[in-house]
Formats: sequence, structure tokens, C-alpha cells
Amino acid sequence: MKPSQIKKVLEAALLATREPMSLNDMKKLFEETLSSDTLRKLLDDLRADYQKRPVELIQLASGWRFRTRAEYLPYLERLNPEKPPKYSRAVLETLAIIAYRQPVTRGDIEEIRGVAVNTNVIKTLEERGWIDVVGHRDTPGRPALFATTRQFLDDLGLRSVSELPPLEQISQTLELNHEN
Amino acid sequence: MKPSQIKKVLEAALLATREPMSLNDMKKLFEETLSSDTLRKLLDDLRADYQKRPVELIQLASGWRFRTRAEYLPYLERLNPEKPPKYSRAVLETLAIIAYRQPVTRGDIEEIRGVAVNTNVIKTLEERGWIDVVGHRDTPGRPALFATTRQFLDDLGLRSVSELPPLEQISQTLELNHEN
Amino acid sequence: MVVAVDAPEMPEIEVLQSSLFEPVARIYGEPLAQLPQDLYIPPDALEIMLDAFEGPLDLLLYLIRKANVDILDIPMAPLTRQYLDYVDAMRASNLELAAEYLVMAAMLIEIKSRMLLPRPKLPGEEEAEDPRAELVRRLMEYEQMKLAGQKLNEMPQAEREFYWVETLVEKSLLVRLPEVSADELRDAWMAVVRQALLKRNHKISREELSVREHMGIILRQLQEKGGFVLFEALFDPEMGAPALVVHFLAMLELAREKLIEITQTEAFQPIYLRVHQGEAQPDQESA
Repeated sequence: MKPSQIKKVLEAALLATREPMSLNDMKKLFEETLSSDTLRKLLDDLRADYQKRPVELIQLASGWRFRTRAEYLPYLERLNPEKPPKYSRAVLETLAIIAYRQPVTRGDIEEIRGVAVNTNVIKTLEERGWIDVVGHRDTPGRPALFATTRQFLDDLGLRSVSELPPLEQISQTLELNHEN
Repeated sequence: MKPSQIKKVLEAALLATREPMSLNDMKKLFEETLSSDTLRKLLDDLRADYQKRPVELIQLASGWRFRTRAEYLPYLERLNPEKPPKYSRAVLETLAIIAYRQPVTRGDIEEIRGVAVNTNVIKTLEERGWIDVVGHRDTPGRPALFATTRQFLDDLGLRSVSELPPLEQISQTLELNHEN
Repeated sequence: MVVAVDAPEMPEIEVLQSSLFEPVARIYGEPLAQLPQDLYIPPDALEIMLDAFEGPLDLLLYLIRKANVDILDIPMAPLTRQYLDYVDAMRASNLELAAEYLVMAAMLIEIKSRMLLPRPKLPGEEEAEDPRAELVRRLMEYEQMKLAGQKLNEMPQAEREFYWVETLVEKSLLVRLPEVSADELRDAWMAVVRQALLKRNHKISREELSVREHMGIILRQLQEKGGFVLFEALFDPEMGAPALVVHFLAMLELAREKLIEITQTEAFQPIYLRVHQGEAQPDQESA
């Protein structure tokens, strides 16, 4: 059997398999005895052949398998859309405080919310690229000052923070309600 | 989105799907609205692209899907020594009657075969997902009417019942191989 | 049970009738995978044979096809005789015989008797119907379905002759980030305000949003450039007059809050700004 033919058999088997295929599984496909080295060489070839295709040949712990490239997942996602994850109330409120009152320190946030701010909350927002440290307040401990980033504006489709929904009236109404 | 890119998304989706994909499913992949004609054209292209590959894109009753080409069966078979169950003549004849004469009642099947239909025969076909009850005949006892399913067509690589092999013209005298 | 009437005008059927009582030994030695050629069959072979037929129609078809006779002109007498011989043999061996076999036997006898009688020509009818017609129709339909079943079985089947392609979709590769809308942000803010108002009489003062934003922008600019930055370099004339004013206000606010230092060596000299360095401790930012 010619190597090109062996490769095609491997390709067919790897495309159809529902479990990763070990080299031993692959050897079972052929009557003739193939060495692991030969197989590995052909698998490398095959992987290279698929360089520009929407699936890639990958090696997992238990063997080889074709996998849909990550860049196509957003399309496939549309077939069975999962509910998008939600940020916790703590994250949303912290983000709101930073957005509306920037620049603020962690202490400011804690004071407004009335509870301690979990480090993870800040980290989540920093990793998302929505807030960063823009300076330090000149008070004991020199606490970091957080502000929202350009990416935050881009992701929310805003040109500037001033385009955030206005609060003034709402706050006033709330205050009035409170006073009544 | 460029047609070449749309085709790649289709390719990724069709390679990954667990069920045949309908044109409607495919449309869901894209944000922009694609016409069925555009999709069909791209699917034809895609099928042609795979001309020399060990898998082929085929159109089935419920949509499109890739499958391994028949010539690779001898190799792939070696991986799965457990073959799917061989059906008895009773099962095959019952299936044929349902496929070619659908919808039929159990009484119809018994009439054609000249024997009572064992419940297991019907159950076997139902469990395989190849037949189901599509209604009841308006006669005493309101017997269930059986028909073949989409999955039956899909599993046999057919687009519709009309693609079933044509019924044999029954010869008036049949030359049997007599061993004299 | 029934006296079979021979039909001498159908010599071809004699093949069927021959060797009705062959010695047991010969047949017994034959492999049972093959359908028996003869009518006398040992009981255990008979049982296997009965299993091999899917019913009376199948058995009849077998007898007809084996004799190679015209299905449209079945010689009823020898066929009925043969069929009954089978059925008798089965009953003699006390095999469980499906009722359908006996029903068919009765039907065959009936057809045969009717064929012996003259068929009266009714006025208006071209020809009386052949008593065999219904049987022939059923035999042909059954045979058609029997062959169709075989054909279906020969068709390529999923997981038998071919396999579906199914590449791995690892959804975890898709990083799904929560989405937040500006409105959600406002709602969150309102919740904060409501909470604050309930807890203590915390006054949420009005904020000039743009000033706050520009405070952040200035701080970021200063940090990116590091060290002292020329006052003019922080202003982009393209911002437009209102933004420039707000920008300047933000700068003053930053100075007031001691977040930045504004220095000028002497009047009319360039003004420099930098992030406030703190009093005692060294600045960790501009390393």
C-alpha cells in the first residue's frame, strides 16, 4: 500500500471517529504492519494538509482526532445558542461605580456599596480590559485609582463616558422619593 | 462575508454536525441572510472540492452530511468488529412492506406476508428509529398506521422514499439453480 | 385428509412429486443449511425447515419456484398435494404449526375444487374469474416484498457500509464573555444608589460625567508617557472647545485631589504635569 493511500485511510478513519484514535487503533486499520514512526510521519503530513481547512488534526491524551477550529465556533454556536453568561451583581455594581464616578479607589467603591469588594471582582473587570489603574490617590496607602478604558466604551458601543445613560434625574427622583 | 468564507463555515459545520443539516440550519450559522440558492450553489462547490477526498458530502432526507466513501469500508470495518445486527427475514420483509406500501397497518402487513406479525419485529424497527406510527386507520379498532422515518432514509443515504430501489418485476417463471 | 387429484395435463409438475418416499438416510446426511429437495423430511429437519419459511405464502412460492412453473398458471392439484404433504408431515411430527398454514391448506383445497367444477359464464361477464387469481395476486405481491426486503438489506447502511463524519467540537474553546449594556450599568448604579439611600443618608452628589472621564484620560496619558509631560501636549485641539474646557477642568480637579503635580519653573515658562509622586514613599509606577 502506498503511503498516500495509507494517509487517505487514516484521514477517513480520523474524520469518522467519535473517540480519539490511538496509534494502536490506527494500526488495526491495515492488514500490513505499520510502525508507529511511519504513522506519526503520515499524521504530521495530514496535519499539515489541513493547515488551511476549518478543522485541525490534534493530538489528545488518548489519541488523535479532528477538531473544529476555534474560529468557527462562534458560527456553530448560533445553531444551539447557550444563554450568555452573566456578571454577578457585585461585578456589575462595581463596574457601574467605576464608570459613573471614575476615577475611584477600591475604598470608594466599598463605601458606596457598603460592603467589601472582593479582589476577584476587580480582577474580572481588569482581565476583561474594561478598567485599569490610572493613578494612585495621595492618601495613606496610596490606593490605586480605577477608571474605565477605551475598550469598555467600544464594547458597550459608546463614544465617551458621557454617553452612558444619564442618572441625574433618576438620582434626584430617588432622593425625592426617599424624602417623602 | 465572502463566499469563500461562507463555504468554510459551512464546511466546518457540516464536518462537525451530528445530524444531517438542513438549509434552514445552515442559514442560522450566519448573521447575514443567505438565500437557499446561494447555499445550494456553495454546497455543490463544496461537494466538488471533496471529489478526491476520502469523505463525501451527500444530500439526505433531512439535510446534508459528510460520510466516508464506500471504498474505505474494508479498512474502517476492522476497527469495529461488532457489526450492527443482521435483521431476520421477517424484519426485512416487514420493513419492505412499510417502506413501499406506507402507510400500512399491522393487518396490512399480515395480509401481504400471510402470517401474524410478531410484536418484536415491529419493536425492532421502532427502536432502530426506522418506522413510527403516523396515524390510525378509521376502521374498527382504529389500527395504527406505520410509515418509515427520516432517519431510515438518512441511514440508507436516501433523500426520499422515491429513491428506494424500484420493485422487482416478478417473473412468471423463475429459473432457480437446480442442482441436478 | 384429502385425496389429491392428479392433473395429467401438467406433466412438468411431476418433478415435484417424484421421490416422495425416499429413504431417510440419504436426506439425513445432507447439510440442513439447504432447503430440503424432497418431501419426506425427518422431524428435526422439518423443524428447521419450518423456521426457514416465513409462512404459507413463502412455502408455496418455494414449491412453485422449485418446480419452475408459470405462476400465472399454477397446477393446483400437484401444488395442493405437495403443500398438504408438508403440512401433514409437520402435524405428524407434532410440530407447532402456525394456524396460517392450515388456513392456506383450506384455501388451496377450495381453489382446487372450484377448478374441477365447470365455471358458469354469467351474462355480461366476459369470462369467469380464475379461482386462482387471488392466490396468484397474493403470491406475487409477497414475492415482490420479499425481494424488496433483500434489496433493502443490500443497500449501504450508516454504521455498516459507511460512517458519518463527526469532528470534535470543543465548545470550551469558545471564550464566552458576559455582555453588559449601558442600560444594565445604569440599573446597577440605581441599585447602588437605592441601597446607599436605604442604608444611610448618603448623599450621592451630582457629578459632571465628562470631567470625571477626562480625569481618567489625563491620568492615563501621564502614565503612558511617564515623568513630566508638557501641558500643551495633553490638549488636542480637535477635541473642540467644550471638551477642551472640560479637559482643563479635569486637570484642575486632579490637582485639587492631589492626583497630579503641575509645575512651572517661572512665569511664562512651559508648564509640566506628572502623576503625583507622593511625599515619602517612592513611586512604584514609574519604575
